Amino acid sequence: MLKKISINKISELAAALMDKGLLLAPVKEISGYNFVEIKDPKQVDLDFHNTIASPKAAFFPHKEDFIKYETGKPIDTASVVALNLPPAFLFGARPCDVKSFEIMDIHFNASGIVDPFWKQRRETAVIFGYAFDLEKPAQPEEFYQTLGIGAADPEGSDVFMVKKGGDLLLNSVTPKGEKILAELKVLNEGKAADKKYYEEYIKKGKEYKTRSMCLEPGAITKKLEDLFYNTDFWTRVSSACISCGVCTFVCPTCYCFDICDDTLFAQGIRRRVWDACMFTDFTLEASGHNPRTHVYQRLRQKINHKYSYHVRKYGVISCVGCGRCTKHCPVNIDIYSLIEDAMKA
Amino acid sequence: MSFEPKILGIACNWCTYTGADLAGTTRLHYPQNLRVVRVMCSSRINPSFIFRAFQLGADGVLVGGCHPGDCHYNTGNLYARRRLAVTKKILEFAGLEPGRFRVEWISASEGNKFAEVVQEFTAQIKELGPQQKLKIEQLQEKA
Amino acid sequence: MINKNPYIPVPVEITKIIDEVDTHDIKTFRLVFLNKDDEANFKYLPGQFAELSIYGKGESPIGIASSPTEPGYVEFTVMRMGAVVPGTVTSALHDLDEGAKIGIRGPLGNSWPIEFLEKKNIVVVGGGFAFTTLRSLINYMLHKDNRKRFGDITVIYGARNPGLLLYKDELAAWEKRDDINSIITVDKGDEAWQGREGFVPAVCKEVAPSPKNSVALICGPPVMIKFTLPVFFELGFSKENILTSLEMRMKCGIGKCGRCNVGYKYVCSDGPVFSLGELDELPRDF
Amino acid sequence: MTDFRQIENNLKKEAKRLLEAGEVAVVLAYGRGYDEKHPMPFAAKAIAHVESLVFNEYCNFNMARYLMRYPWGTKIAIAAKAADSRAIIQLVQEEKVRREDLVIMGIPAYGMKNQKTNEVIDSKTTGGLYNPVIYDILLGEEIHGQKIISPYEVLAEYEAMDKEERWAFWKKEFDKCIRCYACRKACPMCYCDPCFIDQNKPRWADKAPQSPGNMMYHLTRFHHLAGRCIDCGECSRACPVDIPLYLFHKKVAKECEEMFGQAAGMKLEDKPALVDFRVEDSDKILE
Amino acid sequence: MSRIGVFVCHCGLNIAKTIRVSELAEFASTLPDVVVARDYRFMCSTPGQEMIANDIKEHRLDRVIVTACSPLMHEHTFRKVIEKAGLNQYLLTIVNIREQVSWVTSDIEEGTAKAKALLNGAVYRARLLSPLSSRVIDVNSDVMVVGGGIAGIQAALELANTGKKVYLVEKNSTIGGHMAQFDKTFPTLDCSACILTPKMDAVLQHPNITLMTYCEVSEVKGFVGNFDIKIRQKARYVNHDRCNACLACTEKCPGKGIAEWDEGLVKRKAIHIPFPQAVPQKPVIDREHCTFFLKGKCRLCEKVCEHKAIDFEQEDTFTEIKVGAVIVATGYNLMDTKPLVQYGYGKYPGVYSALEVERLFNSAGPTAGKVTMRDGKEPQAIAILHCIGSRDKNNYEHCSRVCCMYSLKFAHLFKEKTSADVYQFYIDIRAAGKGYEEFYNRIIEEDVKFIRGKVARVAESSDEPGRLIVEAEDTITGKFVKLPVDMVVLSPAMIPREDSKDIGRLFNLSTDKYGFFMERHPKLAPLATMSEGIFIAGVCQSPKDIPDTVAQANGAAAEALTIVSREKMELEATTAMVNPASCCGCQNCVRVCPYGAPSFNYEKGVSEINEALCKGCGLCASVCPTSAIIARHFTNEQVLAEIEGLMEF
Repeated sequence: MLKKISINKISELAAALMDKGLLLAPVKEISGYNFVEIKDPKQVDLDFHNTIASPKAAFFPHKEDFIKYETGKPIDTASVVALNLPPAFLFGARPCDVKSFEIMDIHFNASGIVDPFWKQRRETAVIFGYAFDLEKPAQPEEFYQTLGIGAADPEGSDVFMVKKGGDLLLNSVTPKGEKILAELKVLNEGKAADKKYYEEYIKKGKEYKTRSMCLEPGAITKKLEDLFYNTDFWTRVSSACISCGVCTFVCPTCYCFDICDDTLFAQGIRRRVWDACMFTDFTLEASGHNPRTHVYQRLRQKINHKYSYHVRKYGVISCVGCGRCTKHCPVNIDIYSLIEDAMKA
Repeated sequence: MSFEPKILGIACNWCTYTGADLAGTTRLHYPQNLRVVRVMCSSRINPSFIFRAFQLGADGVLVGGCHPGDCHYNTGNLYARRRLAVTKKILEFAGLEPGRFRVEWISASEGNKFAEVVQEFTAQIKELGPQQKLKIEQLQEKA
Repeated sequence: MINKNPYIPVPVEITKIIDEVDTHDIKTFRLVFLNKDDEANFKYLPGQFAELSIYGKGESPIGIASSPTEPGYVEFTVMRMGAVVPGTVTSALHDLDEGAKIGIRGPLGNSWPIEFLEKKNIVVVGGGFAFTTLRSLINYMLHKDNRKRFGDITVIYGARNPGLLLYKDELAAWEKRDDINSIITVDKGDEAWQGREGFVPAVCKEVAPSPKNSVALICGPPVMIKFTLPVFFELGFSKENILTSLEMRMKCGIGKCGRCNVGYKYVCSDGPVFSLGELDELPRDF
Repeated sequence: MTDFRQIENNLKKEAKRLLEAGEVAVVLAYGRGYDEKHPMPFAAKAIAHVESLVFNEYCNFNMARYLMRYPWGTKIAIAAKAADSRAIIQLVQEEKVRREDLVIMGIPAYGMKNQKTNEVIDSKTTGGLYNPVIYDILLGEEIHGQKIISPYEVLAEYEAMDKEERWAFWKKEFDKCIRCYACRKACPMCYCDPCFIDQNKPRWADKAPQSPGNMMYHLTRFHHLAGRCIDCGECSRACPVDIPLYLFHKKVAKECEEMFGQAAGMKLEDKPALVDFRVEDSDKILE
Repeated sequence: MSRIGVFVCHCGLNIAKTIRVSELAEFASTLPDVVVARDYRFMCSTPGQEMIANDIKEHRLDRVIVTACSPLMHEHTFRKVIEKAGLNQYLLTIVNIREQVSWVTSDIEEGTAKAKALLNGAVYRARLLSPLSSRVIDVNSDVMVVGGGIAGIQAALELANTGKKVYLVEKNSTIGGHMAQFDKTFPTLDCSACILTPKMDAVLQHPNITLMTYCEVSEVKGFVGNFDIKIRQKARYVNHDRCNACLACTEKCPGKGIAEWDEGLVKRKAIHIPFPQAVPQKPVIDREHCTFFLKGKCRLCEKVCEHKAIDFEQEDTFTEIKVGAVIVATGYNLMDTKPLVQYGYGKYPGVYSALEVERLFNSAGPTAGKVTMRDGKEPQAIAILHCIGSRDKNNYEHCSRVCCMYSLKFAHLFKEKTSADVYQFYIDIRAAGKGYEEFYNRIIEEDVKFIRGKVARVAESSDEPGRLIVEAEDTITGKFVKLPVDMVVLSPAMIPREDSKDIGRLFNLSTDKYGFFMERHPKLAPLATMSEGIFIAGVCQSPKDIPDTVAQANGAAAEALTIVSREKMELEATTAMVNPASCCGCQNCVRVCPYGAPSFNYEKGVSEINEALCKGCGLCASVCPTSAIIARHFTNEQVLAEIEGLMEF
């Protein structure tokens, strides 16, 4: 089902979605765009390239409360924080970010114990994917082509959106998407020309150039395994790294978290909070022992996790080439160059 | 009911705390809004104690130490003076009312000064009203 | 509502606390489930662990020390962690009294591979505090319904001194049985000590268990492991037949939080029990 | 001012000479990044690395950040612009490095730009200086005659704000914080490991990126850097959500300079102001 | 988790009048971890104490909170109580609801509310308290006494007589100090040398005293019970082991130096003993005035010395000693009055300083005890000026305490030895001491003239050349006095030794604004200092007369003895410690500690704290950015928890 709406009426669409549930959409903030929960439909702004942080927080918020309790009270007075979510709409996610949800699904949803929070959020959400603007060149940091992701890949979205001049074309990809498109009265029917434009756009998206190299998961895994003990290599590539958490926090596929108890007077909450393998205390044990004390060990862990461990464990590279880590790295470490380097080493 | 502020006092063991005791011994009455924590020296005060106190809902924080030169540990309060001065500037620039944080040198013999300072400071805090900027209203749940 | 949320602990009561060692920093806690359903759901095998949880303090992953053959409770032997600053959860646990109620989340991780062990001779080597899940296994194997499923059982257990041996009553009971060969040693005895003196690797060499149809399960401090492994290699044990249990900083215990990996394996969900063969495939450095 | 290309050549020349002569084991300067606009901090340890050295208007990095990564006593050559040289002085004061182990390659420069915004940062975060305070070698000619702007001039707007307005401003800024800790990790003075905020005993603040914890983290960090911040602005440039931390640091630095009569990182023989005192310090500072 | 007992005291009505104590106890029992809460009329009474002890046993309490008077009153009492009942004493918390609540309010609502808040804070804090134990260290039984004046001599003898080994360190070549310069002592007028020299000799002879003259302390390390001290023996150029004190050398020596002992009134030889009764009575060479050292030729002393004791090659040597306690008795100087140009000292030969006059009276002095002035004449009129530089806002505000009395003594001696008229210019006469007022009265009767008024100026007489005019306002008559005299005696301020600040630094003693050493407490610990194991005696602490000095010396000896008579001692338990895992190596602690307790271990890259030096102020903990320093009993966690508890209600 193909629908359309004029981009300058986007706030009407937003309002319609807000009537049905939570709407997460790109909003221009002081320092750039981000997905935020929309309070005012006028906030929604599709004139962005990509957001600072990835939209993973829609399903895996920075902070998730598990249990509320009061210290000094009997243990059975603790209450599990209910997770009754209204339907949510993630509006405007770029294809590479949509791809990241599939990768995260494997970890949270399809292996071993299922993470109930991720699962429920994923199930209740409708994803409106949004093709990159093919007229404009890719950002220098981006390299999703390397990971086999096109600039207009609709896979993974429930509804996929393409910009056509002043219009936004919305095509349903899944039954869930079809259902919601059918319900949205603010949309107009797409014409045959729109349909053609849409299909060509998707095709063109495959050719859209970002930085690209030939990266076969098995090969990079093997290469990284061989390189594992090459301390010289890791020390060299990590020589600029300052071990902050920017790359992991903006990354769409980083999922490490910490579980902690926060208290105020007698109230307490057990919650999980994002953590980063780049932090020095990430692996610090209660005994005081820390297996990763050097910067190079932490960077090695991060790279291996994405390009080797994840491949060994789940069969896919845990990176979608969105380039956020490179763009926001305070010292301009470029994961793409690093992988290139590793392949050559 | 009128506003009864919560005021945190942090007093050094040797001068201000003893001075506060003296105020008691001489039965000098002052408002009961001040709750004193005893530390050995005003230099023990970590600036984060003060930030935390405001977060926990203190409407004012009063620090008391020995007069400069009279520190039981020779120079503790001279360091404290610098550190607390910086603390005050930080709070001010963050936008907290300057009057909510005060440092006073009160010796062991200045029971009357202690009572006066508490009286005056309490009145000042009442004037300023409840401190709501840094205070954590409740344990933050969903963002 | 989510059923069986894996992050939510269930309540248990501490019914018994045993002060295990002279230094009073290791205690065994016997926990009884407050709800029957929770108990029924807590089906475990030796070698698994659980997250013990104290609200306001946090959680700590602890190996299960009791055997599933002992119904009605689970036991955990906990060391108070931290050299200078005590570990938050373990020290809070140590401050508890019998009757206190805490949370438990589990069972977690894999277990000693029972099926693999069946019909084989079992050599259990333990050092110091790292004996808790081995004790679980020994008691499991010694249970009258299980004993015949396993071959000879040899236990070599050592501690720095007699006061630091765990489960002293059980050790004594094992000595009396003839279906288990238990060898207890200490690095340095005291006046009252009548038993063996000597380091675990040396004792292993002396006892020289046969590798034939045998599996060795080795847990202990790094130094002990370092010197014990060569002894077993020399005796002819293959890497596939030497098992150990790893320790890492864990949080979620279910392979989600991403911190306890060794190579591509998560210790909490893929382990904690690994054979040396499996470990060989993983990086030695983390 | 010597042009950046010439400075780059001089940098390469000197780095080569120092490494060749074995005078230093490592040269801390700037290397090629994934494009012109994104150079990287770079540690040249061999003559072969020298060719990768670059210098352009985006080389903002304060290389003093990396000094502590090398074992005590390692001979290090370090490229230092004005603010960076102050960081080095401050670190020498704090005995984290020894002056005699360093060859400071001073870079007098203006017109340096923020990579993200392309904005010239001279007036904002170079402490009002163009020339390094201390150096062994100069990689370009000293700059004279360039207009000196007080480093504290940008504060006027914020100082003039009403306290309610200022509170609203900072609250909004700190609420953005995602606690990635890039600010502290980019800071040459924040060498603590573990940072107080990572402590478990006591837990000074929640780990979650929420207002109270963010406030505690930033306010305490300002205090820890009081009298030590050398105004390089790395914290603000590192911040992925653009919190103008440098403004607060500047304010604290300004107050410290006024109260204690000493600016951070200006003299090797100074003592960090908050672990020092003078008997004649006035009680006025508490008012 | 914890098992806390709360005990609320009524203190009769002292507390109960403005706090509802039973309500407070009830409130306490609702707080988490509180297993028992009681109130009682007098907690500090025997039944009250027993109640606490019983509850500790019965309820297996592991924390006790006593809600009563100030901890400064009864903390010690209750610590003993819980210690006896088997609990570590540091698991006690006192909540001060008397001095800081019930006595400062009349409103029972307010009082009860505040008491609850304070109690809640205490409960929060109590949960986090940990038992502390004091470390026990071995104590070295030897003592070092620095300064060989009367204070040092007295302290050394007292200690030596108890069997302790004493090192007496003196920087001059003889012991004796200022007292050896005096002729007579007030008010008894007994001869100073007669009472002092036997003591000096006793020091020399005492088997337990190692006398170290011409020595200076160059380094002090360690801490109470275990000081490591380095002493510099200055080169004497005379081998004292060989010298038999024949003093033939001093006769032949051509070098001339200033006789310090005679206040520079005469010259002495380059090789010399300071005065005839010096101890040890062996000479030293004053390098600055020795012809050989100045010109490279002479060596007369070497030639006359039969015992080959002269050794021009001698160099400073260092000795290291270990002691358990130290007594600092470094004495005083008189203020240099030259800068006070109005009194003309140094300008007019007729103006004398007090110590110079002492030497004039002394039979061993430059004039062999005759009062003749620099011009050789006997004065006809003498003015003695009190309070020169002391009790003076522009110079030293303190009263030098002894000037009044020695000025009276001078007047008496002048009267005795000359026929001069003696005038005293005083502000007021301070004669507080045994027999002092009587002495004053006696001098009044000796026809000494007292003029109450501070002298404004001493000028040369224009009429009679060589005579001096003393100008002052007589505040009794209100008239301006211009008195012609021959001799003016100044009584200058007693001030600390010029190197007192250096000595303070060496021993970690603080000094007051003048440079006198600070006692730990002006009333209750006048001899102890902030540095544990280091005591002060005599005028280095403040101006005083001989009896007070001797009393202090005895007191300091007794204090030192309380340390060195023990084989082991307990150290303060509430010290700071470093958690090396969290130390970032910033060394802030090392920079700020007034006691030098933290030091940096470069090998490990972390700070370490010598607990024996730590006084537990907690400064290091607050400057530690990583919270690596744990200030025991006042840890960050404990203080934060207490704040949280105080702010809850």
